[in-house]
Amino acid sequence: MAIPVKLEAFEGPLDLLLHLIEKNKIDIYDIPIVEITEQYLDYIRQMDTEDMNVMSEFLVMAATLIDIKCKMLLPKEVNEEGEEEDPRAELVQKLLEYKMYKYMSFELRDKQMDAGRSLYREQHLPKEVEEYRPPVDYEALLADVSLSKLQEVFRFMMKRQEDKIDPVRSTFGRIEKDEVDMDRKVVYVEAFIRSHRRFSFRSLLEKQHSKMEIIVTFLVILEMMKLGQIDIEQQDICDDIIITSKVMAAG
Amino acid sequence: MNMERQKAEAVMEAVLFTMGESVEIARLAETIEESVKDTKAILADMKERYEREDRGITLIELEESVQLCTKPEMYEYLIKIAKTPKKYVLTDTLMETLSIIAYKQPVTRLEIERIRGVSCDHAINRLLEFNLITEVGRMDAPGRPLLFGTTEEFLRNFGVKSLDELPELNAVQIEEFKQQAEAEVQLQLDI
Amino acid sequence: MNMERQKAEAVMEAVLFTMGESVEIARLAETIEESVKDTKAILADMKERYEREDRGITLIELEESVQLCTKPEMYEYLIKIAKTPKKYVLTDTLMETLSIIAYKQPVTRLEIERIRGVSCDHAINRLLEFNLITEVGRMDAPGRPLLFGTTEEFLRNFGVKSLDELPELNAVQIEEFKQQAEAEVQLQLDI
Repeated sequence: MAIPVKLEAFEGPLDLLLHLIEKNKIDIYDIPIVEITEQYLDYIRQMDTEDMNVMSEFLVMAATLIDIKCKMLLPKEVNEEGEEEDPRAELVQKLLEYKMYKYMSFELRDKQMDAGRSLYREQHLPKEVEEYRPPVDYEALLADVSLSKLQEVFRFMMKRQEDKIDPVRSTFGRIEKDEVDMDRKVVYVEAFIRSHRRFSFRSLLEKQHSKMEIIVTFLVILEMMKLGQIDIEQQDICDDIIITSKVMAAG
Repeated sequence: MNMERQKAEAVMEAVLFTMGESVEIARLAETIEESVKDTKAILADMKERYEREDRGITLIELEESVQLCTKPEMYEYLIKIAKTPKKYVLTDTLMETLSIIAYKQPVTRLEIERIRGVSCDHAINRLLEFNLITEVGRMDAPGRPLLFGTTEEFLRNFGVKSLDELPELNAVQIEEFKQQAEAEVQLQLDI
Repeated sequence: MNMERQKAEAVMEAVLFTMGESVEIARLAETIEESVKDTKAILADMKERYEREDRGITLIELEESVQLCTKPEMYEYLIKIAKTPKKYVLTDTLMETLSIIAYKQPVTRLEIERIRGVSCDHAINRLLEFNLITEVGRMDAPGRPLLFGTTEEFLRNFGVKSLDELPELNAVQIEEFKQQAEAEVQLQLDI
C-alpha cells in the first residue's frame, strides 16, 4: 500500500527513521532492522524530490540500514573485551541524541509561546536627548589593533582560502584555475563555424575541456544567435542542437 | 555623593523606559553612581514593586542587562489594542537547529549537521538573520570552523534570564534513557 | 462586570507602555470596559502616583488622549547615559571583515562573503556604525551591488595618511602562499 508522504514532512533521514520506529511502537534500542529498512526504502521510493542534496542524505541513511542488516546476518563481531558488538549500537546512539534535541526543541517552543506574551517598547528618545549620538571610543575599540595586525589577519584569511581546497580531492593533484577568455572563445567558435558550416552543438562541446569552457562556449553561441550570425534548430527537448552558419551561407 | 534611593529608582525607570532595549546593569550603575552590586539590589526592589497588581509593566533580566516589558498576563488586552510585535515563525528545522545550538554552544555547523543528519546552512542563515544566534568565534581546528552561540534576543524570545535557565531534559528521562541503555548492553539480535 | 480597579490600572499602563505614542482615552475605556468618565478618574489617580519621587515616567494628557513619557527632570541622566561611549569590541569577525575591506576596496558584500565563507551583514553593519567603513558607490554589475571602502576615521585610527601606506601584501608573499599550498598537497601525495 502506498503511503502518501512528502519528503518535506521529515526533517531528515533520522527524523524519518524515528517516525517509523514510533509508528511501529518499537523500542528504540531494539530496532528490528529488516522491517525498518524495508519500510524506510518504501518511503524513499515514494519520495518525489528533485533536490539531490536532500535525496542523497536519505539514501545514505538507507545504505546505513542495509549495511547494518548485512552485518546482522554475518557472524557477530567481538570487540577487544570479548563482548559482542551490536551493529545497531552506533545508530541507536545517533537516534537517541537526535531524539533528545528534537524533544528539547518542543520544550523551547513552549517557552517561546509563553515569552511571546510580553511586549517591549521601541527606543524613544526625547528630542533633547536624541541629538546626542553615542560617540565611539576608538581608543578602546582599537586598543589591540594595529596595522600589522590588520595585515596579518588579511594574510591569514587569504592563506585560509588557498587551503580551503578539499583535503581529499586536493591529493588528486593540482587544481588549476580556469581562465577562459570570452573574446578568444569567440574567435575559436567562429573558426569552428567556418570549417564546419553546419554542425551539432554537442560536437562543439566535446572539444571543450572544462565546465567553464563549456559555459563560455554556450554564451558565445547565444550571442552569435542574437546577432543573427547563426541559425539554431532543435527537434525536441534534449535533442542535439544543430547550428548553421548564416554568414557563411551568404558569403 | 550618591543620589538618594528614590531618585535612583526614578532615574533607572526613566532610562529603561526611554531606551526600550535592554541596558547593561553596569551602565545603569554608572548613571546612578552606585556600585553594580547596589544597583542590582535597587533593581530587585523595583522589580518587586512592579510585580504588584496595579502595575502593567515589569523588569526582566537578561544576563547582565535589564529591560522593561509588559507582564505576560496583559497580553490578551494588548493584542486588542496594540500592534502585535513581529513574530518569528520558527519552522521545525529552525527549532531543531536552534535547540542544538542552545544546548551545545559553542558549536560548529558540522556538529549540528552530524546530529540532525541533514545540512543546515539555510537554517543557520535564517537564525542569524533573526538575530537568535551569532558567530561566537572559531574553533581551533583545521579550517578554523565558525562557532555559533545564542544571543540576548534568544534569551528574550524564550523568556529565560540566562542559559542556565534553559529547560532541562528532566532527570527522570535521562535516567530512563540510561537504564534502557544499560539493560540493552546486549541487544537481542532479532532479525 | 467591570474588571477591578487595580487590574484596570495595570492594563492601561501596559497599553500605554507598548503603544509608545498617545492613546485615545475612549480606546482605553473600551479596553478596560469602563466609561470614559471613570477611565479619566482612574488616569488621574495613576498620574498622581506617577508624580511621586521614585518614578521616572509620568502621564501626560493631550486633548482626549494620554501618553506615557519620561519626566523632564530626567533628561540630564538620559543625556549622560547616551553620552557614555558604549563598550564596543572589535571581534575576530569584525577584524576579518575590516581587513578584507581595507585591502580589497572597493569591494562588494558578496566578495567579502566569498572570502570569509559566511555571511557578513552583521559585521558590515557594525563597521558602518563605527564609521570605520562606508559605502563608496555601486558596482556596475547586475543588481548594482554596493561597494564598501574604509573611511578617514579608519586612516586616522590606524595612523596612516592614505591607503597607499597600508602594509603591502606583496607579490612575493602571495606566491609563497601558493607554493606552500602546493607543497602541502605534494606532502599528502607522498604519504
